[in-house]
Amino acid sequence: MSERIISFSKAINEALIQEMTRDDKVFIIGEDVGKMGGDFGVTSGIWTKWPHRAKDTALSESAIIGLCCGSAICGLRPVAEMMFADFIGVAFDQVVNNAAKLRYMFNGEVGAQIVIRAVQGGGIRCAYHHSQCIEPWFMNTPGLVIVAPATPAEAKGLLIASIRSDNPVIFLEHKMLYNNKGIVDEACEEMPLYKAHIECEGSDITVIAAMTMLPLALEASKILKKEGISLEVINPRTIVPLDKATILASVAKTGRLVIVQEGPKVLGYAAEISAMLAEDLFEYLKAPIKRVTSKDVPMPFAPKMEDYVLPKSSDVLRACRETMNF
Amino acid sequence: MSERIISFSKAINEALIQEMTRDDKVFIIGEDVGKMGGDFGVTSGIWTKWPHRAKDTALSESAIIGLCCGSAICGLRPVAEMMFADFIGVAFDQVVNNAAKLRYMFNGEVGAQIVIRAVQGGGIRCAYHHSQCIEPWFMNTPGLVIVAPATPAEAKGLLIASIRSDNPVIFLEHKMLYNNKGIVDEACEEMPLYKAHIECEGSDITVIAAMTMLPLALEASKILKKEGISLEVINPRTIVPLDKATILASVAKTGRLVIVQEGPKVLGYAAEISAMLAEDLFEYLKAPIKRVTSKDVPMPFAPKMEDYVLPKSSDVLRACRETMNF
Amino acid sequence: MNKENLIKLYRDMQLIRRFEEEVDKCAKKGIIPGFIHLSIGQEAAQAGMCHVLKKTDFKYPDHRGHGAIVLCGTEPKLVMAEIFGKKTGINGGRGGSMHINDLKCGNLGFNGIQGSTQVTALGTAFASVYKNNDAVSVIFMGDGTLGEGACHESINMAATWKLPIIYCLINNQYAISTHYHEAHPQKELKTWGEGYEVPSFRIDGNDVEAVVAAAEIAVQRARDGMGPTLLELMSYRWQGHFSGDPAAYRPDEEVAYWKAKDPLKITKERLLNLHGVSENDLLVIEQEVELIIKDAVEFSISSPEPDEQDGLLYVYADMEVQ
Amino acid sequence: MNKENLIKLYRDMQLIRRFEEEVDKCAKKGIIPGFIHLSIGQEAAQAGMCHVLKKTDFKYPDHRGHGAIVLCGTEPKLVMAEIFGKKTGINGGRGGSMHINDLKCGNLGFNGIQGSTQVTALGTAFASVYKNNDAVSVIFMGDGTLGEGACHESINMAATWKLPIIYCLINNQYAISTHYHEAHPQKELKTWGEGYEVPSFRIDGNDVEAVVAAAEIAVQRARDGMGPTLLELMSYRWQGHFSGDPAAYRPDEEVAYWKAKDPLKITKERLLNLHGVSENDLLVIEQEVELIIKDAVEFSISSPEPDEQDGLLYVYADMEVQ
Ligand SMILES: Cc1ncc(C[n+]2csc(CCOP(=O)(O)OP(=O)(O)O)c2C)c(N)n1
Ligand SMILES: Cc1ncc(C[n+]2csc(CCOP(=O)(O)OP(=O)(O)O)c2C)c(N)n1
Ligand SMILES: [Mg+2]
Ligand SMILES: [Mg+2]
Repeated sequence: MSERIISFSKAINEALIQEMTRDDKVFIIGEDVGKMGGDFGVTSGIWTKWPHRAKDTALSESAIIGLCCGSAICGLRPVAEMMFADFIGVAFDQVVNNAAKLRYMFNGEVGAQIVIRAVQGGGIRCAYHHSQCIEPWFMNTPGLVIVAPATPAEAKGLLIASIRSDNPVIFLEHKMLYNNKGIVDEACEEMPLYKAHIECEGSDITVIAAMTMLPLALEASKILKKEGISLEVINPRTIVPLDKATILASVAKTGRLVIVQEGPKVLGYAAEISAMLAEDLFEYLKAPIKRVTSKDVPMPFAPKMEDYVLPKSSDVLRACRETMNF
Repeated sequence: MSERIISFSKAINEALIQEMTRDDKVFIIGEDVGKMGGDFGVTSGIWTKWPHRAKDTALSESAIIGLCCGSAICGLRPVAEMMFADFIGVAFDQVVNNAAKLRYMFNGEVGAQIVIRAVQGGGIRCAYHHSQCIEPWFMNTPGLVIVAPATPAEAKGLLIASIRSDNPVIFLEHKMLYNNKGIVDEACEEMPLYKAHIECEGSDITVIAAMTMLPLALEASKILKKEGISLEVINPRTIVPLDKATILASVAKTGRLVIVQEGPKVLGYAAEISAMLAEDLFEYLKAPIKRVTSKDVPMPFAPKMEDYVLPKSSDVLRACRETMNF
Repeated sequence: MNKENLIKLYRDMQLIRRFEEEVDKCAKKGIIPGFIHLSIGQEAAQAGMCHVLKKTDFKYPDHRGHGAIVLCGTEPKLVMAEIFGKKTGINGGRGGSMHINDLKCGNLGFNGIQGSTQVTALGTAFASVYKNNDAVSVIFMGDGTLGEGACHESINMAATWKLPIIYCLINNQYAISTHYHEAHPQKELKTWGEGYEVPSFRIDGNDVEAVVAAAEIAVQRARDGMGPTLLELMSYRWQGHFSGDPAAYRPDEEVAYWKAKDPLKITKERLLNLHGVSENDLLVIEQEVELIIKDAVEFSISSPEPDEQDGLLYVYADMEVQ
Repeated sequence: MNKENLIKLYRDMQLIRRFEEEVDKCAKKGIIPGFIHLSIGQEAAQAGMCHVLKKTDFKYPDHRGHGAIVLCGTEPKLVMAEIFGKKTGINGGRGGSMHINDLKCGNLGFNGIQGSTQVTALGTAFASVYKNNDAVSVIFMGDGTLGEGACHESINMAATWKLPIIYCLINNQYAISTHYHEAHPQKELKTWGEGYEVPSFRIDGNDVEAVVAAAEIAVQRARDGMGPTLLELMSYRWQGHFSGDPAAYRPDEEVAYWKAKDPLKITKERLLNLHGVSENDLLVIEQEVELIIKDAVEFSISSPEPDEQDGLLYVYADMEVQ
């Protein structure tokens, strides 16, 4: 394994180029993804290589997703970019009523093997229309897969797997991760979907944390170790469907669960994990299941307010300590 | 109190007329809500009375909700109809990024005092684009209120309250309830939002069930009484925000909870209730929290398949018995 | 148009008419679940458009699309059985009247959300360009559906990229109860297409020969890489919005006027008067159609209901739903 | 146009120019959070449109709308402080550059989702009709935003109902990196409006007098109940999409061409050459503007940050968020 260190956004770029090289049915589409290489530079270099497979569009998100669905019917494998995940709101119908249901509507004959790369999350001071976490909008819709990488290696491996998947995948790219660096194998192939990853083993509390929340959990695990509290940190990697087996096994062992989630609390994805546990593993639980989340407000602009709304390290520590002392 | 018996749809019609009579800032808008009186006949008679306050529109759901938001800024109180709740998908952005955030965006100066009547749910054999339950699409968005009447009296009282509310309200009308009859006071005024209703008191299991699920729960309560199991059935009436106090008090008493919900299980609203309880009332719980839901599939057309997908009475009974025998 | 083609089109229209009449009857008897949108009166628009298309073309019939669907190539009885929600239906009863697909013959009549196929068609059309083949994508739509924002995103992109799409807008003048002049500002809806510099034509949609002529031009332009065309086919639905809708919102004279403009009658008269076809020749055709319809209804009625668990199939490519 | 008005417009444009230049500087210094879209080069379009509007009219500036916003009536320092995310900002720092509202003067510049104000404006315009008052609603939008389906739903309804709306489309020729001819089929975007039978004009958006003349016609039509008008104001943003964007996608000559067409320079020359205004008269104005800008920046820098809990306010009308 090579020790090559690249950024999260570079990892995505590599995955795209790798898959487009391998399979000429793959193309990218979105606003400014071609000539300019994407608003965040993630698709740079692709248009130069394959001008006809890197389509710059008008500001027409419904058309983008609709086009993806139609081309998938013809066997293509589109990768669309939502420059900011929030904009998927104007294409919501296309995701929920077209992409998600396409296989069902077509009797299994074809499906929407599309990837929607959605740049989401808070932290860059761009307020309520450019900071949302969109997974709760889609989780109740059968047919969709939602993937949430936390590291460059995951970004590359999971994106490759998502492109190869025959299901429609919403691929969440947290914008605060783009510049994060990590070891990524150049020859890296797919990393399995639907599999959570145990980031560190522990015996007292299971902590589930995805994307930018993972570092908070890992930090807490270091700090709490000194207090004699041992965290098992799980990175779900895929949010729908959840890797129930891994999560259940962990909580069966620890008996305690804290879920750290960006985004408002009410019906965020932490609710599903919590409900799943309260249903299936009740007898193993030693303490209430805690959800550490953003505050239930639109994301405000000013840095101080935004920081206050987002989950913090101290929130994770407090939740874990309370859980332990229950 | 009069013993007048009217249908659920008539109750809504009365509420609209009553509020439009009282307050000339109220108007209705939607596809075919005027001249024809609505696809389900719910707005009949309004256009004749107030042709300028009953606006038939083009098939433009985004424009409908956008117009509602703009007119709310000017102090009006629009009531929009989504002929089928599923169509709100094409107006999702307007609901989530405009209506829900309007008060926040305007510093509290104005807000979106609009009601979106959304005709939802399965049972009439019209397949996956005309049968969905939409509350999970919106629950993670702060700023919205979601109301879910189960009876004609609730339909009338809660709609009046929703129209008078200064928040944007998604008012769920389950189409299988339209012909249900019940006692409704002609002079009926508002029924408070954010308040759950205890439909029958009991001591063993709390069962939460809204809209068409309520009869299933009540039926189960009768059947199980004979087996010596006493259900406390709670009708939430408002789904966001949930009446936490009533629910917690009940489960604190019974120690057991079954939630009956139409719609796919993954991140349906039952997940939020379950997570809330697992967090706040853990020490009182005597058994796993059960969710009885639809199956996790798009709604199929054929009656046999649709019936199979929807939650059934026997599912509720089984869940309650398992809970009791845990 | 030569006699053979016109006879074939008469047969196609007769097939639609009789198919829809039987659907209507069965719906009213209560043996078809759900609700049904009938295309009686609009046969010429559907038949004329389908006439010029190949199996490899992508057809997007809408909610009022049974007619186009039976002409796409799927056996009528499999369509009928789908409308009945039977296991033998082309989609196993999962879809019903509003969702009838058959990819083998390019029938993509799957969507119940108005405006959705408009943007889906961008994808099948884009794929034709991407793969460099000559398939065109035809969107059947109504006047009311033009209200959806997706129509704009669709034609804007199609026109910019010169995608092989035909907007086959059957203007039957109403969207449920709303007349198109109440919902749209244009005197003629084709004006809308001109706003995108897309060649746009208003055609008598009850004159099947006029429809074929226009459709041929539109399809040729698409196959030649010249981009989309908008055809506004003027027509009328004889019935209400759905089977059972009394349609009190329409003046009686208007209905009478359009019933007099019956596309089948017009074609029949031309065949009899201009092409020397005999009443008997047509009777033979009508009887042939009758057999197909009778067979379709019997097949549908006698077919088994789907297994309840069939509703759980085909959600994910690689996972089963429990 | 008379001298006084043209001088006033020169002052308005100078205010925008200098406001934006300072925002740019502060953004590059890192004392403004988030990202910023500057309207330098588009002053005439904004100033000309605002010139003909009343306080009671509804103005919908877009993401590139600081210019229109400071002309709507809100004190520039309150706008600047909002861009800085300070407690003293007009929206308490909750909104920032893309979300600056001030209902008192009809400034509804609140939306960061392109296409959204297009349909919101239907509501303020509808309210004018409902309440029978003369307020018009003006949507500022870019060429790229025209891609959104909401634009279609908006103009379709506005034209059908003859709502008092002005589509003030500032065609600066790019949506981020995408030229309007790459995203739209029309040679001139005004053609789009004609598809709805909406009077549509392409105007030199850098000629403030031409903008005012067209805006007056559009506003008068709206106030007279004649429905919407589309104005396509040709202009150019001197900078990239956001402050800091190198905008490598644009040819240097194009940028040079448009910088030569500087709306301030054009107006200044007219004032000097045609209206007998002296350089010194203009210097006085520029200095007056300078004071406002200086004050705005100082005020913003010295203002306190909001309390962190301010972000929890105003979510519901009747409930507090914890
Ligand atoms: C997004 C959406 N909005 C509304 C509807 C409900 N609806 C179905 S058909 C229809 C009228 C369509 O009118 P038109 O396009 O003229 O077709 P026609 O029924 O006349 O054939 C309406 C309002 C829908 N299915 N989808
Ligand atoms: C629905 C939506 N899609 C995309 C964006 C991202 N975005 C913001 S401005 C912009 C370009 C807009 O171009 P134009 O309308 O020409 O305005 P300009 O920036 O040139 O002033 C884009 C793509 C957005 N904010 N909302
Ligand atoms: Mg119609
Ligand atoms: Mg532009």
